[in-house]
Amino acid sequence: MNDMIKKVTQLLTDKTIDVFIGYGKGSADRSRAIFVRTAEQAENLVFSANCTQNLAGYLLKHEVKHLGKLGILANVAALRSILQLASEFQIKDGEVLVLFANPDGSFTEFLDFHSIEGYLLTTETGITSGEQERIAALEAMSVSERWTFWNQEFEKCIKCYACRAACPMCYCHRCTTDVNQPQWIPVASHERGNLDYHLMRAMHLAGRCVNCGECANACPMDIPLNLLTYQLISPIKAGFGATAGMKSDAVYALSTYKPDDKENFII
Amino acid sequence: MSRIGVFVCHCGENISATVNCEKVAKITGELKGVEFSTDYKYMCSDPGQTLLKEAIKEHKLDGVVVAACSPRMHEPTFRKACAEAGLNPFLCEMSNIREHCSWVHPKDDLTTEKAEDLVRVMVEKVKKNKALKSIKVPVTKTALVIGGGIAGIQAALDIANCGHKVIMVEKLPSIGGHMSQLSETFPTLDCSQCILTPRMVEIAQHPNITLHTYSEVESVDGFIGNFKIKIRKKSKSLDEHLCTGCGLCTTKCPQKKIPNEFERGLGFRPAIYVPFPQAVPNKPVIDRENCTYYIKGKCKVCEIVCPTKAIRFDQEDEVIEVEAGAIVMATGFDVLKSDYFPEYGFGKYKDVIDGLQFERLASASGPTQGEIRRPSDGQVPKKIVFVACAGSRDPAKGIEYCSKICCMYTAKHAMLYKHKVHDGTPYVFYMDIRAGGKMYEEFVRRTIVEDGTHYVRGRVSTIYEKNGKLIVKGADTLMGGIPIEIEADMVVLATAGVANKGAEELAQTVHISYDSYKFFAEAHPKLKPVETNTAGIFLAGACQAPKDIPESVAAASGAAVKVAALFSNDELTRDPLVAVVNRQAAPVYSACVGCFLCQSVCPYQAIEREEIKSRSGEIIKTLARVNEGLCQGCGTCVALCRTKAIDIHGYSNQQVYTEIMALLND
Amino acid sequence: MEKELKILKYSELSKLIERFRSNGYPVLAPVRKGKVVEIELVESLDAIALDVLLSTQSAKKAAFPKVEKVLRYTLGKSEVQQFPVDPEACPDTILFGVRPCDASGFKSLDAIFGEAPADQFYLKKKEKTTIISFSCPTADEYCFCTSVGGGPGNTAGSDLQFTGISKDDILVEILTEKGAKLSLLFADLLSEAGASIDKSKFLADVKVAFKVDSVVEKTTASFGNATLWLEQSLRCIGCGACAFVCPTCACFDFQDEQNTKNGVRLRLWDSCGFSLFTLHTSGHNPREVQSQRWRQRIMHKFAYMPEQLHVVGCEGCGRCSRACPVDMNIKEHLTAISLI
Amino acid sequence: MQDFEPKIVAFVCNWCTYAGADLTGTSRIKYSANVKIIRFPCTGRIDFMILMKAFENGADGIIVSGCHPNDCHYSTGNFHARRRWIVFRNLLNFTGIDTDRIQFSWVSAAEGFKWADVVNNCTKKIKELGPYENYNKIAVSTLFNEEGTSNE
Repeated sequence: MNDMIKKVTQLLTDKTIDVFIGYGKGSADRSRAIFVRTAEQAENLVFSANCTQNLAGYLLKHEVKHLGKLGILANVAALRSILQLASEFQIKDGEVLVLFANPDGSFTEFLDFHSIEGYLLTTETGITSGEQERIAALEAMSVSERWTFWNQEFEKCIKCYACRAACPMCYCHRCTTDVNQPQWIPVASHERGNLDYHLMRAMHLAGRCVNCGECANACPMDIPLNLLTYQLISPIKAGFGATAGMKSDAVYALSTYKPDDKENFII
Repeated sequence: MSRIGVFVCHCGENISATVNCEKVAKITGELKGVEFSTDYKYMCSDPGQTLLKEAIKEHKLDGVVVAACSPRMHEPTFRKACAEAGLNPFLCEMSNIREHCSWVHPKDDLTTEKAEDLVRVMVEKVKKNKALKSIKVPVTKTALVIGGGIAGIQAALDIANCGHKVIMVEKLPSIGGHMSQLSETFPTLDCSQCILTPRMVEIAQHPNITLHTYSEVESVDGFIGNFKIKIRKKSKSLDEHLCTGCGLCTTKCPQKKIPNEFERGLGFRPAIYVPFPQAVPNKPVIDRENCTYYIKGKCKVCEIVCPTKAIRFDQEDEVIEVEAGAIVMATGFDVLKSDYFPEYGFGKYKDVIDGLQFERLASASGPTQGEIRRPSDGQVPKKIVFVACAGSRDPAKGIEYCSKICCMYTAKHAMLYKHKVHDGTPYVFYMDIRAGGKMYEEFVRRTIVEDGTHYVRGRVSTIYEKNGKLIVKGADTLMGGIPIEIEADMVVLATAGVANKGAEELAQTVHISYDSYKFFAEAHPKLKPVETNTAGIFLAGACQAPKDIPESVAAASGAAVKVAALFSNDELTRDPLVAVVNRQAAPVYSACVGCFLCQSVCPYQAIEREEIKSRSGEIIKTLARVNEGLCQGCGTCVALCRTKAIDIHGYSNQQVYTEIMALLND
Repeated sequence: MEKELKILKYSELSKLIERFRSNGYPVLAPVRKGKVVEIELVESLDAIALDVLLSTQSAKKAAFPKVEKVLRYTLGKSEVQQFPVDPEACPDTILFGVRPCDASGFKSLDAIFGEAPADQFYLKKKEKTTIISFSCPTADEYCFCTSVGGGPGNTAGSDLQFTGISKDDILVEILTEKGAKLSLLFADLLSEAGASIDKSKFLADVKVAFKVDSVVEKTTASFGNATLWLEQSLRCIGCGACAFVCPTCACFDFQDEQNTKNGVRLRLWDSCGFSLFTLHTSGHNPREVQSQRWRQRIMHKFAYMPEQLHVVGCEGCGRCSRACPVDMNIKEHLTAISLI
Repeated sequence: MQDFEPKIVAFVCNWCTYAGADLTGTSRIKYSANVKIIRFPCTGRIDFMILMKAFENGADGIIVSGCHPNDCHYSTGNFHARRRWIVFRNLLNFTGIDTDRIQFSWVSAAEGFKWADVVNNCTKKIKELGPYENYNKIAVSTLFNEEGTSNE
């Protein structure tokens, strides 16, 4: 940890960056994002097993951007978020200094997107086996059982949009939910409004989701929203050869096609 | 509140036989916002249209629904009628109650109810329609023709003769293309040079045509009517104004042993050279890669001998910028590299040549002055084998498609050979003879019957040299596949026609699409064969697919007509049913977040980047913008846009949403 | 009325629910749903989660549901016909097993919705709701009710309050007329309680973190302190989780949902944390950035409400902190403000 | 369920399927009146949300149809649409929405007979499946009842 504090202090002193987004101690057993701008604040940096939040979303937050040149402590999900955001022209190469926390506690500095891309090829980026099992269990159900399952989950939804706010890829200034001519997605948090919202969001993240799980973690009602987008990861990879957040200049899977894309349902 | 008029057509009895038209008019007349509704025997007839126009005026209608036949039939008719009555034509919609209702359902209540549903959908849609104006795009009446082969020449002359300016860009030192290399042309055996060279001269002399040879297109920006093109004029090391084309330099150049590209390596040329005697422009260029001065820093013989002091060793490439309203792609084709076929020994045996080399041998201006002589020892070959489909129709090793021209030129080659070597024996190995074309089949027949060419249906498996002869092994499939072995003096491979080298890069530079073979893609294989998917860019000749001369010329004239039509007005008028990106006041500017995921879905490169800048020039936001000149209105970007920042006129989000609601809520 | 104290056996609790149900009262109570605890209609005691610290959402939905129909209409050829929803058309309901902070949270809502023009949809539902709260035997580090004038045994807002005083016995406090009326349904199950019972012995210990008067004073003075709000809210991501779980947040939105023929007007929860909340049609947003929205949230609860409604808009339940995806801990922030 | 007349809405492209349906008409081939067409310029235009809107406005079945691959008037709109449907169908299936109620097809301007077949087969299938009860329970129209939405 001291290495980290030293490194960040150095970066701040020599003005390489103006602010470093890292983890600090949070309430109870939680960690939280902190925005380090002075050597003194750097002393508050911590890194431990509970530091799992994907901090990349902050890179696009208006007030954070205005603090100056940004540095960030990234986990694998954050690295992928950065590349995906780059492919969508939201972050430019060299704009953000990226420190990566290695599993052994040491830190790697990534100087450009290319080195991030290289690193990601060597590391595990998929969803966990637990998540795979949950998806498999759902897939094993009948269609109407799945309907019931999701209906019960969505019933809990209060449309607080924490999932959207926490998602690094939900950076649109105007979400489809905010469009009212026509009102595609009902504002109301009734069954239809909730179903529409979550289907819409999952579709808009299909091929863009970097499986950081922030949506599900953020949900105060504990809805396993991540499964919706996670479930689409393997068909998109298998069908179109695309995985989100692996290349800074990737073409979005749903913005392109192959003349021989395979399907078995169009007659 | 809307004031919509509903007009239900009986179409004689075509509709009214199964749909109760009076009832449809009555029921839909009760809909909110419907001011007037009626039914009539023939809405498209003169009195029908008059009824429509008068109702618009009398009831001050602000929207019209005509329930009749398919809009694909009469939408223009009724929109025009509305416009004549002073109503914006885009406030008129049609309900298809004939093709989609009366003709496909029996006479019963369900059919009439469906007709009511279809009308209701359009009533609700029309409420969300907007008055639209046609899009006007100014047009620069200059055409850029890329490529100076027969297709480019034809297109350029046709356009220039319509009175428009043409800029022609040719990458080689002379125009003329592959046609200038040919000996005689099928099926009439005209001398290629005789029919081509006058046209080349015409290009050089035409007051409307500016010719840039030894030049390449470096970039293309802009869109239909308004392209901006950068052309790199490679240095010829020559002041073209001073040069008289006397040719003294080319005879004095000490470097004389450079394989001549024009002769397909069957002859030599100096380092300062004119590609062929009839070249246009007939002025030399220095091939810097082979010039002694550029290699060793010493020589300058050409400069010394030049009577007008026109040589410029320090001349640099020049990049010029031109504007054009349309572009014709006429970059032609190439032939498959013969090293594809090691078993045929091309490159290994001097006397295995390709078709274009045979053209040079047969050409009166070629390296042998038109006598057929083997490259190895200059002997006249007495037995010659032509191998058709060398690479074509060969998914395993070559290319899948038929190169189309080889059957004919192989027949021509056999015929020319017989005409020049009376005692010679030509063989042709072929898969099928494809001689579809005016006088083509007759021509092939003549080759076989009159000139006694031996046509063997089968593939050649291998060619090897033995005792100065080329042993050609194959099989005759018409004789039950019996093996055939011919001791030939020379072999000519009809190698496949392929996309020109660099076609892919050029397509990307000019922003047009290309197929998997790298040939440029037409907008529609049947109905838009000379258009590309990029508005304002057209195709001529073999850059699209292998074509023979008549076809290339026809396509070129077709492209020229498209250009001339585009140039027939000062402004281009386009249907306004295009996509548009939402714009708002500062500080939002637009709902667009600039992710540009829409950019790659657009088949027309119509989505551009727009930078919103502060007064001090700092970029505040980068947005997508739809170029109205390019957008064709497919709406794929609209469906993709997450913020719904893109919408499309005529099929807007509001319109389709309301249509669904109206359709399902009766 | 004078508070009455009774004793109820734990073993009789299920009978209570049975009696409520058999007398036609819908019963809303905390129900465990995986990791979250919702307030839902229940049929029996088994369904009720009495051992939880707090429900995830507050109990406000009993009178202020997340989606509420207030008007129906039909679209005729030229006229719109309206069918207003009758605010009275709601059943007498029992809110059972909620915590004192939930019950007292209704004070703020009463004040907000009671202001002229009084909101009948809320008031009628509230009027018809009888609240049986359970005092808190435990608390966690997010709880700070004692700092904002409440406490684990606070009876404000409750009609009846139950406190477990032994393995078998519950101390029942009958606090209001409404409570007394309801208790008649189970009077036979109650026995007299000795005057000597010290309820406080059975309550959680919730430390006072700050002086609420100081927070009110400093908040009121800090409107222009942009740095304060920015520093506190840098990690805030602008979701509405805090507002939607809050027992006192009362902001709402109206939305019409309609097709080409019919429509309804719905009242829905809204949150000042959303950027959309103050977005003008022109594109101008008076609260342009998240720090301003955070300021609004705190100012509303600790400056505007005390000033205008004479009530602090916070019960110290800590739900917002628990629900916050980015660990915005309100107790910590308020403590910091009190120390300015 | 004998007299159940399903509501089926067809979203089709202007250039192929709409024209194909026109040909069905000009050829006087009969098909079921349950299906009603909404015209789009291209299948590429058909937002996935449009399908959700159809179900929630009471559709029992949906047909989505456009040009065969390589036949798109805009050359690639149907290819993009196909990818979209591959993904969306996956998502619908995963969330328990009955994809048997959505028929995707390629119907060219020459396939008048095919259009009639698509419509008739789809209608038959939806009649067998019956009304879309699950979705109907949350349909827009449920709001317009006297009681309507859950006031809880």
